[in-house]
Amino acid sequence: MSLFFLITAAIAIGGTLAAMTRRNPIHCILSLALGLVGVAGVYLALGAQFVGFTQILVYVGAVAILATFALMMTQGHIVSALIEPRRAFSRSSVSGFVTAAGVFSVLGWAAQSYRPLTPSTQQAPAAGAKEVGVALMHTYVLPLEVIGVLLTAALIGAVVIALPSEEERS
Amino acid sequence: MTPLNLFLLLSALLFSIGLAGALTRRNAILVLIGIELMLNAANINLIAFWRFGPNPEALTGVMFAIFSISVAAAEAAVGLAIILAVYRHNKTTNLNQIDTLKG
Amino acid sequence: MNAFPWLSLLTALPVVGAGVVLVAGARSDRAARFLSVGFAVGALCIALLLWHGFDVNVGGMQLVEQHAWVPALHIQYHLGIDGLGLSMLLLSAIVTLISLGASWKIEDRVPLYFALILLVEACLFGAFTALNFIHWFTFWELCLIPAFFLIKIWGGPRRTPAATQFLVYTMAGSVAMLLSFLAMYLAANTFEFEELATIAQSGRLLPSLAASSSWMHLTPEHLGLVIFAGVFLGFAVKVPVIPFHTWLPDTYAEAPTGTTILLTGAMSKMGLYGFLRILVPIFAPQMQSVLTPLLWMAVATVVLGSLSAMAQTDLKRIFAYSSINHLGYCLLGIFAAVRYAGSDAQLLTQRAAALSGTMLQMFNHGITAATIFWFVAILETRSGGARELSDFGGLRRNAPVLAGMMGIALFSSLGLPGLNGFISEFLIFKGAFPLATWATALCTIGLLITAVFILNVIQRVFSGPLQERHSNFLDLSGKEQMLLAPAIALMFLLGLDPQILLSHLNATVLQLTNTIKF
Amino acid sequence: MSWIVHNLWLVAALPFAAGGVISVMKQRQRTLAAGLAVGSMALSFVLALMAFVQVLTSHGEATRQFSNFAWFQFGAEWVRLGWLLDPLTAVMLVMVTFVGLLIFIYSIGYMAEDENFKRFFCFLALFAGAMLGVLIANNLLLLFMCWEIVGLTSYLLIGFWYEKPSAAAAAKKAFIVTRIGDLGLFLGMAWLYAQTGTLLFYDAGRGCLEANALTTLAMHTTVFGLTLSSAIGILIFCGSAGKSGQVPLHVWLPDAMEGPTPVSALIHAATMVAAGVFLLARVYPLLSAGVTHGMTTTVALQVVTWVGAITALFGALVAVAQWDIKRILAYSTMSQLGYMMIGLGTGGVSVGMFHLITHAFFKALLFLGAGSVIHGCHGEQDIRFMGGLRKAMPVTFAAYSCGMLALCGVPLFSGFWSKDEILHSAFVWNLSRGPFYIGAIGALLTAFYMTRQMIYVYAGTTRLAAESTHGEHGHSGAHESPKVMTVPLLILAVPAVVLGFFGTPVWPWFQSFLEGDTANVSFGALGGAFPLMIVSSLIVFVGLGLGWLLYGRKLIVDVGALDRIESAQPGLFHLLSGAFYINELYAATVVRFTLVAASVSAWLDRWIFGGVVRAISTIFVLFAKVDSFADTHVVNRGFDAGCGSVSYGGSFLSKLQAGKVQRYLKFVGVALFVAVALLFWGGKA
Repeated sequence: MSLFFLITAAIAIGGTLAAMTRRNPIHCILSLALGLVGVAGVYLALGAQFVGFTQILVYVGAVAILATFALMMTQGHIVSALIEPRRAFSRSSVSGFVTAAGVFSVLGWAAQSYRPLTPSTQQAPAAGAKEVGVALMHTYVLPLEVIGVLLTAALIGAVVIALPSEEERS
Repeated sequence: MTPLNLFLLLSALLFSIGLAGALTRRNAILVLIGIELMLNAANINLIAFWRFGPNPEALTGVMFAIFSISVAAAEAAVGLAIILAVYRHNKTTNLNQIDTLKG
Repeated sequence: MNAFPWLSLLTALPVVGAGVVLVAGARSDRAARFLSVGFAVGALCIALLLWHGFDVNVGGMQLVEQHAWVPALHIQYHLGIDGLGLSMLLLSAIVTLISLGASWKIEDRVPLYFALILLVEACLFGAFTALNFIHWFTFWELCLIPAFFLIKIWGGPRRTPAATQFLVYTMAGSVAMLLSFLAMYLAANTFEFEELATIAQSGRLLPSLAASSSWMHLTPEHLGLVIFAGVFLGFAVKVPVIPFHTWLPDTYAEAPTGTTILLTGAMSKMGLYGFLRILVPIFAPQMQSVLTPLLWMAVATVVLGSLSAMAQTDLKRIFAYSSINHLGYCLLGIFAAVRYAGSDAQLLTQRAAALSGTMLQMFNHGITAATIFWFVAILETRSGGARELSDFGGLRRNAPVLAGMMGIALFSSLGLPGLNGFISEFLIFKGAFPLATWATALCTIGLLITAVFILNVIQRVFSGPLQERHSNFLDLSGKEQMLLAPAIALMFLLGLDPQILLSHLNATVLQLTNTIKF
Repeated sequence: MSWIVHNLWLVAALPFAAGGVISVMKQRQRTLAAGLAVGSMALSFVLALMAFVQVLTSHGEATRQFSNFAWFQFGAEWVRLGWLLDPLTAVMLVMVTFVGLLIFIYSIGYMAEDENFKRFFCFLALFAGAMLGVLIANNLLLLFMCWEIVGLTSYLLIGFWYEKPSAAAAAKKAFIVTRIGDLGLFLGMAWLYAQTGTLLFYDAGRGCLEANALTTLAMHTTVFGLTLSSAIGILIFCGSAGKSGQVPLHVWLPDAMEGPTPVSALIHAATMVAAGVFLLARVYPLLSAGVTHGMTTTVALQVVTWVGAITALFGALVAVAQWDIKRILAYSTMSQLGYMMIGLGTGGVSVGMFHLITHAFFKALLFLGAGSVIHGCHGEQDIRFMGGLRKAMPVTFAAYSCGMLALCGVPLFSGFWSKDEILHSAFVWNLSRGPFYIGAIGALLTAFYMTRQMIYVYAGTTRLAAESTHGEHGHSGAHESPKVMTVPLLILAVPAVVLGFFGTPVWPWFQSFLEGDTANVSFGALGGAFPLMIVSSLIVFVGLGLGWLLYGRKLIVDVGALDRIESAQPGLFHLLSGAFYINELYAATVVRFTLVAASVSAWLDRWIFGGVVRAISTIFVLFAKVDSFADTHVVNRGFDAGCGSVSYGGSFLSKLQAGKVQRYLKFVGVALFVAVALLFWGGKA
């Protein structure tokens, strides 16, 4: 139980909590970026360097920025509109929180009571860029190609969807 | 409490936070972010099980996580694009006012 | 073995016709009518061609086409005709034309109607040529479907229950028959009519039946009877034999008259055809062992059929019962023919007379009944749908030609010498009298009652003072006379020179008389 | 074989062809139609004469010639038809064609005003063809076919005035009643065919009327101890009883007078009704098979004799009390046909046939005379409205008187000789004198009712004008008929008077001709028959005198006056005028029975056969009902509740489907919660 883990876990929890509770969406996104960095730290703590850095690259570097842009492109010009009204105890948010708490209770219960059948005795294996690269180019070459296609399709799809339609342009 | 349990617990917490956000926020972008969080929590599980699992040499969990992240990225891109389109149509991203899925 | 597939061609032609009529008739009803008549005439031409090319000296099957269909179950595509099949083909072709003629005035969904009629014709051709049970049964059942829709869509006010009754009743009979044939298949491992007949005549059918389906510890004889009863039921409903006839009056009365023509002219012959093609060669011993009830049924069919006809007031119902009555004579002929075993010359002669008469009667009744219903259709359209006897009276004044021509058809049905009905009835009675004396004597009551109700129809419709509302009743137009004349001429032709038909039937009759062995 | 035997079929075919051609002609081609019919009949007459000469000039075996041909086959056998020329055929041919020709000519005048003139001649020609077919047939089947067509044309002609409901009903009745008899004939034919294997009468030793077949038939006995030949003979007699109006199948004949009078003359007096007698004469070898030297008779012949006797008496009795001029003649015809049957049964073919021939001429004459009277009285048929016609219609009166005297059997007239011969053979019949006494009474009655009719119609003054409202045409008084009608009457009067001389006991030419012998004049024969002749003459004169006594002494003046018998014996008179209420009896029994049977059958159909089907379907419906009950109250309770909750749940769920994405997500969350909880604790347990 390393200190590193504790710190990163705390950052992740704190960041995400803030991301989900702040009323200003800009703040939310920034907090999210922080929380995701924490998650990346957790990956590192688990010995999955490549995944950790990918996490930072993809989420912090891309998704968070993307979200920001989206936010600004939608309601960026009316700052007040961005601020959600304070209504912490409205019926739907209470039920949302209760659901989430329920889910957490069962998941947490499950997580803490899990006992692996064969306790791991090995050292953490290396999962650096080299190992991952070799695996990607050998065992997982087909999924890689597929995911490449998927990403391309997503890219094109996103562009197409986001494009203004004919009448809007004219 | 083995380390694995701790990671799982963390994952469960992050998942629940993401879920709570996705359930309570009104802004579509934030809901999307909540969902991304839930995906991240799942990824933590994948990595943790890889790390403490019986056969870590196979890199299965890592690979799964990588692909998951890729898919999540794609999803985020498309999702945000959809939000843009919806906004352009409805002039709002408030989910309370968007109910075209009504059955 | 497989020469040019005339029979397949004949069966396929109306199917193609139905398709063409549906497609091409979508634009114009007129086109649908003429196209369907064109295809029916084509079928008739092929039938006449077959008639011409038929070798009258061969008793067995001709123009055989045989291909494996489902080899694992010994199901074959097996076609062929003998004299009986040939005469039925010709009859179906003629009756279809009459039916089309009588349906000319149908206005609702014309292409569909005419296409369905052609489909019925195709099924009839199929059923009258098939020599494998499954193949035959397919057409036998398939026939019901277009008929059902014809009744259901174009029928009278009570068409829905009538159509349902028709379908369910005949289906029930068919199911019994199917079960029986499955049992025989288990025993004999074949669905071929000819093979089954050979096996049955050599006496091997019952033992193998008992071996293959020992049901409820029945003796082979009883088991044979049960199997026979199943097949009998299927045909008895179709003919129909009293008391399995209750579907018929409602159906005939409610069906559009063109369809009634098909039902009585051709489809009722399927049942009798089954009697001759299947029951007599395969089940003669079983028939003989229950002959007394069977003869009673024949007598009941003849006598009660005619008496019930007398009690009716609706023209279509009268002739529906009259059909029952006339087909009853065929039953009498068939049952009498299987009464005695043996093959001495005297017996063979009587049997041949009864069976010749039966086959001739099938053909004659088809022509006559179809023509009569055609006239009923004419009366119906001219009087605005009236069919009750009391709706008419004195029509002869306005429509002497109609009265004359319909009179000829009616007298043909009555069995007047010189017209077609007489010879067949005479042959049946001639053959049946020495074989089943009392039943035949009782059946003469039917001849009398038939005269009573037919004369009653003539009197009520054509004689007496002309009713006010028919003062504008039109006589047959020249065109109608031209159309009806061939049917009337056929009645005279067959009445004066039955040898035309009998020459083609004779070899078949001879063969059939020799197959009745025990 | 001579030309005429080969082409005998032409005799029948010519009128048939004429009828066929006329049937497709236009309604207004009246002259052509009549010309065709008369022409064909004339040709047939010539052919018949040729045939007659042929028979007359041949001897022995050659008097019977036939020509057979194959018609159709069944199994290994062929049905063969043929025609036959023998003395019986020849004499009948001549009679039918001659009488027919005269009646055809007469009809031209009688039907002149009818709008369906053409159709009348079409039917007449068809009838003549069929009747001649009956005569020439050498096959019972062919005979039966023509016989039926005769019945059909009779039906058509009786119902010729189809707009009169009574005519249509009478036509139907005639057809049906004769058909009842025909069914017996039909069965007899089937039986004969089955027994002998042929229906050809003569076929060079193989025919069914030839020795081989007859010996077999006479040897075997069947039900009631009848020989086969008798049983078949009786069945065949059923047919002839129907056609010849014998009791109990006579009811159609009086009603048949609804037809035009020439029809009555041709069909219901001269030819068709005689066909029954002819048929018996034709199959006489069968009827008498087994008779040895005339010592015994057969059952069939006894039946024929007794039925004939009853009919003879019945017809004569009923004729006494009729008012309709044609009905009197109709019952008279019945009665005379009964005589023929007696003659046939007791004395053989020649006796019956002789009366048939003489009767044909004088009865045709009487009917045509009656037709002339009706024509002259503008359609009036009731003799009470006639009277005094002797002066108005002298020609008719003269001819009619000849016929009347012949019918009564006044000595030297043709009827005398033939009737006397019947009475003679009945007298010497060895089984019973019954038929003779009946015949004698009948003869008395015949003379009586004919006198009554003559006096009513011709004597006194006319009562036609007295009832001017009745005369439909509005003419006053009667008038003589045109030449086209009276000439045939006069022609017919000749044979009515003289024909009898061809068959007197002194010179029995006719009888020998029929039997193929040559006749010799022998006055010795007269000695045996003479006493009986005296007796029968006396009987006739008593009858005539009785008639004159009752009706002639004091002439009838008043139209409404009661008949003399009616005033004396009203009950008897009504019984007779109602024809012993046989019609009513039949209506109450046979007809009612048939109608009841029909409704029973319809009832059976509806309630028993249909009922079984309905019961079966009801059982299924019942099962369905039970099932549905269980459904409603057991399953459905739950099911309804289930349905309710489903529908509630549906509405609930549809509320959930509010289009709010987050709400959906919330469900997923809850579902996750539940699933994990279940998985977890479920796995634990």
